[in-house]
Amino acid sequence: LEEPLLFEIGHADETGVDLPEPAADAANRLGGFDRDTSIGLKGLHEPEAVRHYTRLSRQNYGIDLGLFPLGSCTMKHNPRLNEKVARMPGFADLHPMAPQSTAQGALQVIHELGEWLKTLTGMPGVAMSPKAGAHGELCGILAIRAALEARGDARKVVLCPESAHGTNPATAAFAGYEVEDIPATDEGRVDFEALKARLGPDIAAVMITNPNTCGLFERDFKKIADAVHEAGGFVYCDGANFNAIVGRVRPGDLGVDAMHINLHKTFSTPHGGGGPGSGPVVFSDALAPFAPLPFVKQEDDGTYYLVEEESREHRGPSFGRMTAFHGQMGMFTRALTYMLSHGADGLKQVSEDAVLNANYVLRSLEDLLHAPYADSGPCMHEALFGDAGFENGLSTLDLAKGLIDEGYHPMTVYFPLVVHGAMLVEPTETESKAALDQFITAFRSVAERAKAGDEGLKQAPYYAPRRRLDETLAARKPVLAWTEPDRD
Amino acid sequence: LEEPLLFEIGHADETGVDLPEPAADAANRLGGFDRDTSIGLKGLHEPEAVRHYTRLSRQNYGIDLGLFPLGSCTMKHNPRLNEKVARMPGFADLHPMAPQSTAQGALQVIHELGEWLKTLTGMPGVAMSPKAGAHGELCGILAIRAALEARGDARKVVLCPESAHGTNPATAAFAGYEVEDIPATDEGRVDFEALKARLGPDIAAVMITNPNTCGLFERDFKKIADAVHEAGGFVYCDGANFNAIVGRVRPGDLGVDAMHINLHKTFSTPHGGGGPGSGPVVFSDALAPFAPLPFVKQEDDGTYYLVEEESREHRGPSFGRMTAFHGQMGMFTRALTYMLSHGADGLKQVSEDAVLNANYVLRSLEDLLHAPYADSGPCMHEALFGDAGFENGLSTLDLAKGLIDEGYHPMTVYFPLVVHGAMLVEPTETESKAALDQFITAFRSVAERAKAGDEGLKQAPYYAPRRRLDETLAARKPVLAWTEPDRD
Amino acid sequence: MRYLPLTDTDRGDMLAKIGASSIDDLFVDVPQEARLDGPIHGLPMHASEMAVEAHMRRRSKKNLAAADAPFFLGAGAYRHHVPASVDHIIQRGEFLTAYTPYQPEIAQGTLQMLFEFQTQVARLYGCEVANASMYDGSTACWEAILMAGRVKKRNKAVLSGALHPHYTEVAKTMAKFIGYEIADAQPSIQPQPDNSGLIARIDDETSCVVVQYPDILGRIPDLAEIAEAAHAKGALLIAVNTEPVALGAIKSPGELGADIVVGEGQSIGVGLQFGGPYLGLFAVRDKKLVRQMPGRLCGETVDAEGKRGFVLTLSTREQHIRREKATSNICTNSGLCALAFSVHMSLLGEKGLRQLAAENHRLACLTADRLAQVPGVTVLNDNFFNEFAVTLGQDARQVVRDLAAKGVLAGVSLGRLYPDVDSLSDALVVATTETTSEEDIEALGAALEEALS
Amino acid sequence: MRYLPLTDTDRGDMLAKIGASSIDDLFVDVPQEARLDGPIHGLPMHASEMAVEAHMRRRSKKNLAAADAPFFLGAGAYRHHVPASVDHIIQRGEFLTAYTPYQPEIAQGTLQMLFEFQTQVARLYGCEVANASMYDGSTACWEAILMAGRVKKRNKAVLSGALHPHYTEVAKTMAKFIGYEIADAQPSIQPQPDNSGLIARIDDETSCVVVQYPDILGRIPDLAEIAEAAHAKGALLIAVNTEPVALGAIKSPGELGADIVVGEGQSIGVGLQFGGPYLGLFAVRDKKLVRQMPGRLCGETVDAEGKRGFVLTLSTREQHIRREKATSNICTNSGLCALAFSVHMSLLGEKGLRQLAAENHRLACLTADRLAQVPGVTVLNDNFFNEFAVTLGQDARQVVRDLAAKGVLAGVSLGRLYPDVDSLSDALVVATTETTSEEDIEALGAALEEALS
Repeated sequence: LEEPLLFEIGHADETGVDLPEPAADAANRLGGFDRDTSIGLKGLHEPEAVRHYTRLSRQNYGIDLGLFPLGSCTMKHNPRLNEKVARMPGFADLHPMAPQSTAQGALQVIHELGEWLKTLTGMPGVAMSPKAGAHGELCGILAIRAALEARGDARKVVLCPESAHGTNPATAAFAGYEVEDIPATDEGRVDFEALKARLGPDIAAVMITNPNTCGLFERDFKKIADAVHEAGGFVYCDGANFNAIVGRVRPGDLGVDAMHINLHKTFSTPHGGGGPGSGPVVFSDALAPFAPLPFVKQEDDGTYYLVEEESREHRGPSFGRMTAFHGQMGMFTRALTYMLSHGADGLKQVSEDAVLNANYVLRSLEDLLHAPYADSGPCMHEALFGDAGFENGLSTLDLAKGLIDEGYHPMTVYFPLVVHGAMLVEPTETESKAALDQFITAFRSVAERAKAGDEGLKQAPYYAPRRRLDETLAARKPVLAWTEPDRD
Repeated sequence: LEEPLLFEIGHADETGVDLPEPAADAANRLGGFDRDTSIGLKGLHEPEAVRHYTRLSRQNYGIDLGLFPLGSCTMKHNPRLNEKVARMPGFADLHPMAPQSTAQGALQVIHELGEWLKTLTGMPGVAMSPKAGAHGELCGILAIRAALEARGDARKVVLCPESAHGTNPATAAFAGYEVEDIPATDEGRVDFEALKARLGPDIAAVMITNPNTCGLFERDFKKIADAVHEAGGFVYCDGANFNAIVGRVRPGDLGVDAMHINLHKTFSTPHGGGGPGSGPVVFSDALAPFAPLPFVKQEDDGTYYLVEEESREHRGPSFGRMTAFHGQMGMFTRALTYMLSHGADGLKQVSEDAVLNANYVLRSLEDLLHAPYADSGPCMHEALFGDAGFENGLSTLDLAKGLIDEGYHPMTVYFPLVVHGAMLVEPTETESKAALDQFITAFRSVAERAKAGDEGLKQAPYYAPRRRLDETLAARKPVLAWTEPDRD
Repeated sequence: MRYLPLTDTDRGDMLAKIGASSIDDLFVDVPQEARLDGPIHGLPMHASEMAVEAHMRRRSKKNLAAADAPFFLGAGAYRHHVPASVDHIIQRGEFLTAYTPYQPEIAQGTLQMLFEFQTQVARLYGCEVANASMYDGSTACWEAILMAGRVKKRNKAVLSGALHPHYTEVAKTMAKFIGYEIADAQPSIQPQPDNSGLIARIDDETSCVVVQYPDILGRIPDLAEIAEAAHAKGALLIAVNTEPVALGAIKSPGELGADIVVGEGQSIGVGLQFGGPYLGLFAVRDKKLVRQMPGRLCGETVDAEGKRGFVLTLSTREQHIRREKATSNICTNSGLCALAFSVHMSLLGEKGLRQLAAENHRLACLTADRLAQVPGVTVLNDNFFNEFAVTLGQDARQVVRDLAAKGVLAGVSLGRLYPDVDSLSDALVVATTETTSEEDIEALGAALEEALS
Repeated sequence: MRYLPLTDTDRGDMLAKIGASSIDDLFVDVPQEARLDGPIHGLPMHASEMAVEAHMRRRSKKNLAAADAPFFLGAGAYRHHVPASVDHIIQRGEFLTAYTPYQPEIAQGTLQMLFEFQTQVARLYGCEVANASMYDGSTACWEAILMAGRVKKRNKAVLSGALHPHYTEVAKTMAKFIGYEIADAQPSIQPQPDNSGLIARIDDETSCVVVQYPDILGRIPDLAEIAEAAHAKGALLIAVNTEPVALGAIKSPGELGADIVVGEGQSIGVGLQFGGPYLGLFAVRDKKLVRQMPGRLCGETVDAEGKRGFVLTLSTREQHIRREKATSNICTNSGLCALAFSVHMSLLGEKGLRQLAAENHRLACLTADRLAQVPGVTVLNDNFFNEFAVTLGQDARQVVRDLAAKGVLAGVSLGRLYPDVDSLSDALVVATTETTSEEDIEALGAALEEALS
């Protein structure tokens, strides 16, 4: 059964909530702005709504259904305890401007999570308010810019590797910087010598992802950081892949000045079909004073205090506010729950198992698929392959769609850009060996078809709720909202 | 992907909970009964468990996915507020033997629900402890037996119509009665004259479902009740179909002495794949004193008091205890929530819409399918059809399986026994007209195939998680538990 | 009204299709005097979700939730920590809103789960076959007694005095109407269960002996000895287990010779819920008895393409086929509770159940030691799992009430369970689980010291 | 460890397959001095679910939940009743654990929902196109200012003084690094918003005028007047709405001439959550502006068999394609919150939203009337929806704290929002919703009477 749109099944004058009918003649104080036209919304009764959304949900794939090997996205299991905790009334039913005396437990959670992040990263400062990873990147770059401006240093360029997430250059541009590429070596890492040669008084910062998007640890990271610092710049580490090293390596020991942490990647808050994320940023001593408002301080008497704009005496040289209120509290409670569950020993096991699983996938497929950096050392949390050897014009996209027919969500495709037809596979630590073996078998079968030039793959998927969708049509003639069909 | 058994994927020495390892040498006080053999259980880590059960769930059909027209089962929408309320800590985390001073709210809910049931049925007494409909039937019959014995009357026979639910005769037998059939008229109702002729000093009770399982209201119910009373017997009404008349007709006005109410049918508590149910019983004045222990009384000071065995002074001639503790509290909270949501006006609308929907189905199919009682007046909450006119040996079962391929759960089949190839369709009031129209179209299409003798139907379903299952094999060589496969 | 999707326009169109002029026309078969004109008098009208939720929340707040007090109640219902994922799964609409799996092609989720559940229960109890659950432990116990009568063609059940008194009451209530003799007894307040007394009551008319394991006072009876005696008289041994967690620490009833094992499964996954819905467990040691079992059974088979699948089977025992000749009148089982049990048990696994049992026992030992230090308190048991009896030297019911007023939920008094038996009135049954903290234990000890001083 | 399915045996087998002798071998590229030997010092070890839940529950209990007090806080975040079915649906694993729908064939659930969401938001705001959500209202507001700059090629935004101060702060923080001029102002404590003052500040350099509707003091500004003035200067009008429920009662910004409408969607479905995650709404009146919009867009298309389907589209605006030339650096949206919004809005429908709005307004009128009776209190507003400002004649921050200590959550003081502005220090913003009871109103009135006497 196909599921119609809610606007096709909803009722213009029915509702799924029971509220009193407004008194028709009640005086109002709307100042004459009373709405006098239809909004055009449709209503569903509860049975209709539950069924509509339940049916829609079944057209989705999620971690709960199977392995979800999207590289760089870290689709790990989302523990259900996290969901339960986030719904405790003291967290869920608390207003952001509640008097601070009535929100001590919430402020404590923010503080406690910040302390965990600082300890896990070995960094002295933290900003909790960024709403997502890209917002965290912006937070880090703005802190760098504020620190540079505070010393009167008007540097204009940020360096990013070609393999960077698109958010890195976009963020730098959003913060008013020019962006230049850093070249990579043949083995998939930043070219230290080339980078060093580019350093100079115009370089505000370098943004490096570590482990990088080829799934490799940047061996020279500390040397790079030292060189950047030497040249008066700052080191931004994209922490999207922190899950590969959490509990085993502290970025602070590598010379990082700022790093965002995706709570929805490393710390298991749900992805929810594209958000919400949460992107706290840890800072070095040099940047910590410039962290954004608001932030939580613990007072000497043990109480917690939210430093907002008002607190001129406390705020210091903060670069200002990035968002209303104080950050993604609903994600903080989930992430802290996850951290407490794993503890220091568990988080170490998390990164070890994530890396082990990825290497297992790498070594189970490298005989069949081109693995450009297979000789560059062990991979970290994700394994990278290219499309070399595919016959008959079959592409990475075809392989991905073929995997759908095997019952899997595909890996990340065509990223990073440095590898032709890239396929980035991140199994995460929450997959069992049995699940990996089953996935590898399926993957091999589809890869063999791609190498054999099986034309059938070009039309895959066959067994999904939809066949391939016409993205060109969608972009050429955008239909972005439902409209009433024309009457005959 | 096929989902293996948990015993095939689970781990003998891993667990999905984190508990302390027991100290190996701890002294214990188990008296030498320490377990020294393996239990044979398997454990799943949380990600494995969530995925296992999520995948299993997707092989099920539920009301949330579509119309579920099982006649006599009343598969109506299960409101989500009910689930939320049942999980409030004061209900969910309360011990049944909690001191009564610490459980006043719970006792009040039991009392309040009982008052609703009494008012809705127009009956003066209620027993809340029966665990399900069949248990409620037993409660009613035992009360009748206790009342008869109290007056020294050793009647031995209970009369049931042929169209009765199987539980009726089974219950009467379980309570030590002989069971005799009551014949039906051609129009599908109890034959009053025949019944009256059979009444006499050996008849303890008649058990009549009203509306009956042919979906018809027993017009003569009051006359029957008067005649039974005249003859010194009691009238048990099977309340499984109370949803057809709730809020519009009070069984107490029809002369009923006892009637159970399926909270999971009329009052929307979830069916849960086969339970738990809940079967409170309402009583006439004649039977109320014999109701089972325990029950809740409200004291003059407004407090609530649970009358258990201890309360010799209060218990009166109660026939005794039917279950440990006090009944299906988790279903009481849900049912009361539902009743409060609908109120007196909403419940009346419930029965009206249930009857309207069933008549709409009846009149939309009667031209195509044999509807044996189509001329017996309007149906109530369910519409009954027979298999007359199917060609090529096609059966009701084939039609049912064909409906599966159309995306529906089939109706009840081969019940009641009085109609050949019976198909009992109960749409319930929580289906929209659009949903009914879609269902009717699908039903007509399959019915037309059955009448045309389409052999393809014999192998249906084709598009379900499983094709037809071999029930004979299952019964002939029962495999009722998993065992380790033999090693080669 | 939020749960009723028909609009007034729909209603009009449908009446037209039906050929009725009004809804009243559809109720024409109801005698006029029984038809009500308007909504039933004396009940409120419909209310918003917000209003109903507030109403029920007020009721809920008038109860003292176990989490909010030092808590030591057991006696047939135990408070255990249930992982959050259990509740997540039982709220999947496909489980929550499914019916009994009569159409197996689209009910494999429920069926496979039931098959796994049966396997878990059978193994836990040391049996070959378990059914797909019953209402609760007390009704499962009565069904077992009935079954023993069918198997042995005898009509007398001998009940241990240390069987949960509610279970005894249920059996007596049901038996009296069908002429089944229930030979019950009162519990002996002794460190060990009175096995010899029980054995002496078995005779050649006895269909079954019913023994709780561990018993109502938390003592662990020697089932093997009783099994031998029962079998010698041609009777079955029915073991009753109200705390399945115990079987992570002690031998299974099956391996000790019990023929039928029934239990209350509430401890695993289901929660307290003020007494219901709970989960009746029912297993037989020897699968030859399966055709006399009550309740639903799920069995393995294959589909038309040869794929493994599951169906309800052996339904010729059941009421919808056999009517008055059925083995039981049961129609529903406790499916959703069985799912909760099975999910929780899957998360525990063998290792987790054993750890859980060890932790329960450890805390019970700590509690017994602490209470033994309270002047006036005597710990009765020689052995126990997570529950034991103490005597207080005064009316335990009143002590429980007094402690409740101070926010301590001290246990279940035997005076509440056995109101007629004065000799039991100073005894209290105290249970601990993994949810009991050492602070709770100290709070109980201190409160008892104050109350008894 | 309960979330880690590998067993030690698995780990050994996998290392063997990899050809590594230990896990350490896989971390060989990490410089030795950065590798830690054991677990990170200073953090606890892993803990059971029960222990973690207890830890977090203790934290939760240290907060005063809104349900447990008379509650009148608003100022950009509103407490509404959310139907239970909303939370049920967002917990469906297929929604909860899905990723951004980059593989549309197996993500139609999320995509169709987003398409429906876009339609709902566009209609609510009187616009042609809405995007698939942003982080929150404040960041959506800044994205709108940036967009206006792209559209108009101007770099000066004129902000109403009655824009939420957090939103103003965000714009100022972001703007200062890229040389975008933000002309802000302070709110006028007057019964009506200062439209003429705002209009006077618009000049030929102005890319956009940003006006909150209703504003931070709950007043409803005449957007049409401002739109006309802005358009006359070649500037766009950006309307900011922090209470979407208001639009069930008052005209939409789009029909009054706003070019971009942004909002905070938290009121519908999402809940308070101490400030996040929330839901940024973003719509443009004229679809010709769509290619300058930030954020994700979901569009309708067909699949290879001609069936209707949905995809993310126009992604050439986005960072993963355009990198430093993207319209925004945003990567995630607020998908799960958008789902909650869309489900709740579907349940409301046109009728429910209007009833909800009417009920909110009714209670706000009652509250204003009650507070007007309190000696010392002056109700400022001539008009309002569900929120209005009062002056207390003394420091409102302190009054709020004093009332909190008595368990009454009285509102948001302007002193907290505008710490620098002494002239605002005696003002308080009071919000009511359908969750406000008449007892709550009386409790607030009485508490204020006591505090101000």
